[in-house]
Amino acid sequence: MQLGRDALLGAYRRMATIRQFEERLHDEIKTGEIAGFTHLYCGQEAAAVGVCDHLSTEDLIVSTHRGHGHCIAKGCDVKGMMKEIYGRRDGLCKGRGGSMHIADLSVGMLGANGIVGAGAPQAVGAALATKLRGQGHVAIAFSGDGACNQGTTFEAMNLAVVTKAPAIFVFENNHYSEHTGVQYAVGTDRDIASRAEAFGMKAWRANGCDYFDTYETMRDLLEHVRGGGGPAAIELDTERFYGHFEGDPQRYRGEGELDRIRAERDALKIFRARVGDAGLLDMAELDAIDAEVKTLIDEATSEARAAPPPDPAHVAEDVYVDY
Amino acid sequence: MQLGRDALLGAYRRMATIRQFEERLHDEIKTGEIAGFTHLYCGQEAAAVGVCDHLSTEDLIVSTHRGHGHCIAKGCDVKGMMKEIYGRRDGLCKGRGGSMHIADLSVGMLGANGIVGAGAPQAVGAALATKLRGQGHVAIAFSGDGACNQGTTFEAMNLAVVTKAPAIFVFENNHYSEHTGVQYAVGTDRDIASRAEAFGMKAWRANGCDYFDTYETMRDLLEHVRGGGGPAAIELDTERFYGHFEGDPQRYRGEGELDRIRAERDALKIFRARVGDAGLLDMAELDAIDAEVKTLIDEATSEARAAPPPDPAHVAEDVYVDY
Amino acid sequence: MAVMNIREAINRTLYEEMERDPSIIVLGEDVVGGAGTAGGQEAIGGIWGTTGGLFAKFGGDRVIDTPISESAIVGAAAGAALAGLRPVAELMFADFIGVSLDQLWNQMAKFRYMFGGKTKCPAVVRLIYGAGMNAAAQHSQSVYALLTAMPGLKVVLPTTPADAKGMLSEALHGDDPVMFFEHKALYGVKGEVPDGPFRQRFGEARMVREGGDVTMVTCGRMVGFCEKAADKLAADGIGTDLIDLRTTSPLDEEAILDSVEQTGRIVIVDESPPRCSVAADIAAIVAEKAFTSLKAPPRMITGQHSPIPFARELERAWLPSPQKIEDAARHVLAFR
Amino acid sequence: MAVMNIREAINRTLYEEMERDPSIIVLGEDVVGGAGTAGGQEAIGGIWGTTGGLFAKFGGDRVIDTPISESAIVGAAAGAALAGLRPVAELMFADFIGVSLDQLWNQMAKFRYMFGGKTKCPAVVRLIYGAGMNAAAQHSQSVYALLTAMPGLKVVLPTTPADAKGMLSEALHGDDPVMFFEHKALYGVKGEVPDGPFRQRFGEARMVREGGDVTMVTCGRMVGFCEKAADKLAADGIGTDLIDLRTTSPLDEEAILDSVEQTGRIVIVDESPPRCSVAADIAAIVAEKAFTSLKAPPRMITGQHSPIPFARELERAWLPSPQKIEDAARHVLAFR
Ligand SMILES: Cc1ncc(C[n+]2csc(CCOP(=O)(O)OP(=O)(O)O)c2C)c(N)n1
Ligand SMILES: Cc1ncc(C[n+]2csc(CCOP(=O)(O)OP(=O)(O)O)c2C)c(N)n1
Ligand SMILES: [Mg+2]
Ligand SMILES: [Mg+2]
Repeated sequence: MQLGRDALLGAYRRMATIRQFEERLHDEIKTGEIAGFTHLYCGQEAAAVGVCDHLSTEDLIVSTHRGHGHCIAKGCDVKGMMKEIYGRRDGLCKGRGGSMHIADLSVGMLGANGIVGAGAPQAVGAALATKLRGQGHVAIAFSGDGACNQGTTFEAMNLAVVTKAPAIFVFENNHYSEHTGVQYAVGTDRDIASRAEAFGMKAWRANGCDYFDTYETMRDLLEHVRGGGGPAAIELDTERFYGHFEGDPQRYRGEGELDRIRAERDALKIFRARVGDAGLLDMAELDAIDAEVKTLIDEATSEARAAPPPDPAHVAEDVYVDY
Repeated sequence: MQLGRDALLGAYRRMATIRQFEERLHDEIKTGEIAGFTHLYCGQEAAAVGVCDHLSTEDLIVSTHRGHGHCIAKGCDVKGMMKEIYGRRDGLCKGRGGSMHIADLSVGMLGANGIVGAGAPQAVGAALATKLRGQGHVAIAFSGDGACNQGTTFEAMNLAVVTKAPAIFVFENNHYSEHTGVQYAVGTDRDIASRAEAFGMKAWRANGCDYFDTYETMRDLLEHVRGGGGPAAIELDTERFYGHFEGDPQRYRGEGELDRIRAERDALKIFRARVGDAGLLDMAELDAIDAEVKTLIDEATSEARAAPPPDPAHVAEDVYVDY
Repeated sequence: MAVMNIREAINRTLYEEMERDPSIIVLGEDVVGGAGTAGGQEAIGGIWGTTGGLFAKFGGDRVIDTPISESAIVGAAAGAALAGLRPVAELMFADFIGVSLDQLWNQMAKFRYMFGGKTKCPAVVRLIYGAGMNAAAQHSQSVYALLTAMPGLKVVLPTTPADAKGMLSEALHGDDPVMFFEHKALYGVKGEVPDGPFRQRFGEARMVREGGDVTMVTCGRMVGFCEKAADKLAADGIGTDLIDLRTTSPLDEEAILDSVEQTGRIVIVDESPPRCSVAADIAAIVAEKAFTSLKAPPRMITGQHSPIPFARELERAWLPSPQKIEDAARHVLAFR
Repeated sequence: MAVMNIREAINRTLYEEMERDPSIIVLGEDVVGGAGTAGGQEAIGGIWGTTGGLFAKFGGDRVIDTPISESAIVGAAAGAALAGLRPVAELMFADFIGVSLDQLWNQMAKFRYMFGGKTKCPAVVRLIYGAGMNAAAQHSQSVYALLTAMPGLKVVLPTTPADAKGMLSEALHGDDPVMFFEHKALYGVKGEVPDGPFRQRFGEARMVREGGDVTMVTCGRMVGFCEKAADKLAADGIGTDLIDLRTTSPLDEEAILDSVEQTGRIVIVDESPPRCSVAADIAAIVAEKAFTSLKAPPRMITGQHSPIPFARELERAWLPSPQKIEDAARHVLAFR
């Protein structure tokens, strides 16, 4: 672990922010005030943060339907996100996008995406852009274990290899695509990373519930990609704590599964244990961060609730720059 | 070699028919009488025939834009095909389809296809049909080395593995997709068969210019698939003797390449050498077949030239069974 | 006659038809649910609940969960149909034609024609479509216009449980590829459904009400919106001919033209964006074929020329509304 | 002004714009040609010959051969555009939107709106389209109606070398995704092209000729067919307002409505199948907005409601013809 105190505190803060943001949404959705489909990222915090902690604003990411964690990890404004999810005028996307379509190009977040697998080719294109600029920046496509069966993802991997684009495919394997298990949907009995290898790129594997494992594995990977070694992939073994979307009865789970993963695979607990055991941080410091994050999320929520809705008169604006 | 005389003569006849059919087309196209895009199969005869010689009418195949060879190997009527390519009323598809869209379901030929990669998922569906009927029949998708980069092909391979469909992916690697080399377009430095393996299926490799190698390798493959072993793939290393389509100047070829493949990789010459060396057939018998085939192709061509065109009044018929 | 909602009508019809015809198979993402999980299959039976119970009855060779790969799903349906089955493929959201269009448009729609009329492709594709649930730009679209434009496909949009049964059954008896649209906001709509075998022919519009003063032509969820507008008009003594198209391909031109001949005034309501829409299609047909009957310009009430927004207020503003429809009717009635 | 054909105009404009703006890249199948072969790159420069010479000048980082994977090509263009480049992606045949529609329709068309107007996606997609070369059902289609229906896209169809240059240049200066349609049968059409920087605004139709008796509205290859019909009519003293739309999205409604106001009679010609077509779209707009000017029903001459057939005789019968257009004009003129 070569991470300094500030880096460690920052990483924890970002993970805690994702966690609390999502837990709050889980509660708020029950009130009926939040419309549409919401896919919670809870459980995968170490993946988003462990990857994005290596990135600058010029490094680009493309996300999925389960994108809140990627947004927060990449630096999107949390209050703007909350307003967006509430469908408010001053949301990050003016209430037009909602949970599944949050983007903020000013921090290099090119967009969540409601179409499974759509982001992967876009990341290759973004990587071609960074390659042309020649400053060592990368573009990352987050994909799920389900998305890794979509033709677009395969095509993107091949195109990245062929064009030697500095594209990175992060496969967050949370073992489910909706209600289907990865054992079924990914036909090969090898892992997802092996599939990426078969397309001709180097692939890494890490524990996506462990910030340190993810972070350190990504360091190696990025050395390869930023050094001109071509595209790469990483498979992160992780967990989703809630249903596929809010309202999912999760009858596909094994008995005691949720309890087990909450107990053994909780990214925040694992982080606390690791920094505690190594004597790097004090638990009280982390508790203080939790409290600060709670304040932030409280504010974000109450501000979002109170925020004005979009003006229906503007419904058909922002379609074109100029038409 | 366990093939009897009749089987050998039949195999040669089918390959010679493809060869002469295509060579004749190559000449006829220059007269300007044949419309549209025509992709000649010449050079790949051993692939189509070596695969299809194992199949009954209940085994199904799905073909490509370069489909004449598959059609002939699967038993489509040669005269009907020629008329179709000439766009005649009594062509196999009434002149509606042309070279790229020949089909004859009565012999288990589900269609050539102008969309690269479109056939692969269809073969999986056809295989699910044969599986449901439970009589050990298979469905085969022919694909090129270029088609193997299309998302549909990847999706199809995964779906076949997941559903344990008796689907077979035959990759005819003729080293080019249009003007692009396979070394470039298939990003991995492993072969195409390895890619199929990464999707979780067993894969074989054979010399697609050698009837015997193709035929015997397919025998093993089919034992696996018909025996319920799930889908399989085979990569056939083969050659295309003409341009991508008629009119292609082929500037992408290496110096002397065409002469070399004509000399060393000619399926008919290789067949003759193999049966001659083994003393299985007399060259005179094969010469006689060549002559018979020539008569057939002469007739097919002159009949097609003289055949009536479609009646424009029927242009919008056959769209629906019932509308 | 049993009373049930559209969701149930679809589920029961699938069940009954699969019992009748062993060549019918169902495939799609989570149509069973739970494949490869500890919880086991049939955990949920499709996120829309329309395919529940089929796996338990008909087994995994006929009710097939697939990976996320819509091109392969639709393509497999196309191939299975060529090979003699009657596949029913599900696109969980109609918006996913974006990743599977080729197999619908260039493949199943064209086989019969390209192959000289010597084959058929009796595949049914179920597309869950429409706005009203704040599912935003990529999960709310009404893609039927795009598919109506494509020769070789039939396009079907039931708005009642009876039609859902009748038209799904018709699709499963017919020999052409059918795009069967299920509006996600209409699944709960209840109604009487005939018991036993029952088929509703395609190309026969449903006269929801006859009034003689103004013609309203629509389909899908907009039928209900038009009913509300027509009620308002009725309160002022204005009678509406309300036509639920039921199928946009084939189109019941006769029903439309007959009504316009009498009313001379038409409002066409369509939840799609305006350009090259079914609304425009019908306005064009009416203008060309009922020109001399028209007493006022045909009026189209459609969605906006923009993607569909997320926020409640915006989605509502994006869509046609009973109020806009009523206003349009009054407008064409006032035209002199 | 130099005289050149459309193929050359496109090639030169790409060259000049790439010289001007280093953020322009070109990608697609065989846009260079020869990658990974012994013959070497630039062997051919695109099967249509429109991208020849670009690789030699701008190199492999800006002129990129791709594997056969249209979703990845268009998706990469979408992502590159978000990331600040101006990609020009080629779909060798427009029919291949079947395998790449999502990236056009649900991605690049919707980014700006979904993301609250805070981004732009200046991607240009070149689609080679149209019938006339007996390329049959999957290589002859005029898919512009489908894309015109999609809010967020601009749809451009040059019919002269000057427009090809002016509109391609406009696309490469603008900030919205542009679907740039090139008719495969028009590549050889010659004409004068302004030297130096030259842009043609979108949404401005071209008045091919003014005659005042009947309005013809069309685009693409059908402009030439209409000219033939108009010549025949002119021989009988009938004057045609012939409008080449140039862009179907945005649409120059004003040009159409102005003409119809004067003539009262309109024929719309479109090489697509009839349903939900651009022809229907325009007929609907005219019926709604020029109702009182119309002296005859708008008449649409389109392709058939069938796939496009292969045989010469059939393809010809499938398409509009100068004769059918002339007949339609005489029909609307005779209407009383
Ligand atoms: C093209 C497409 N197909 C299907 C869906 C419906 N869908 C949304 S999320 C999802 C599962 C995705 O699984 P995975 O990639 O593992 O991501 P996770 O939900 O586990 O984060 C599905 C099937 C979709 N949105 N887009
Ligand atoms: C979806 C799609 N993309 C591109 C094309 C244009 N095209 C036709 S054949 C071909 C090359 C195919 O290469 P391969 O699969 O190796 O087959 P081969 O031509 O060598 O038989 C291409 C790019 C097409 N028809 N369909
Ligand atoms: Mg998952
Ligand atoms: Mg090839």
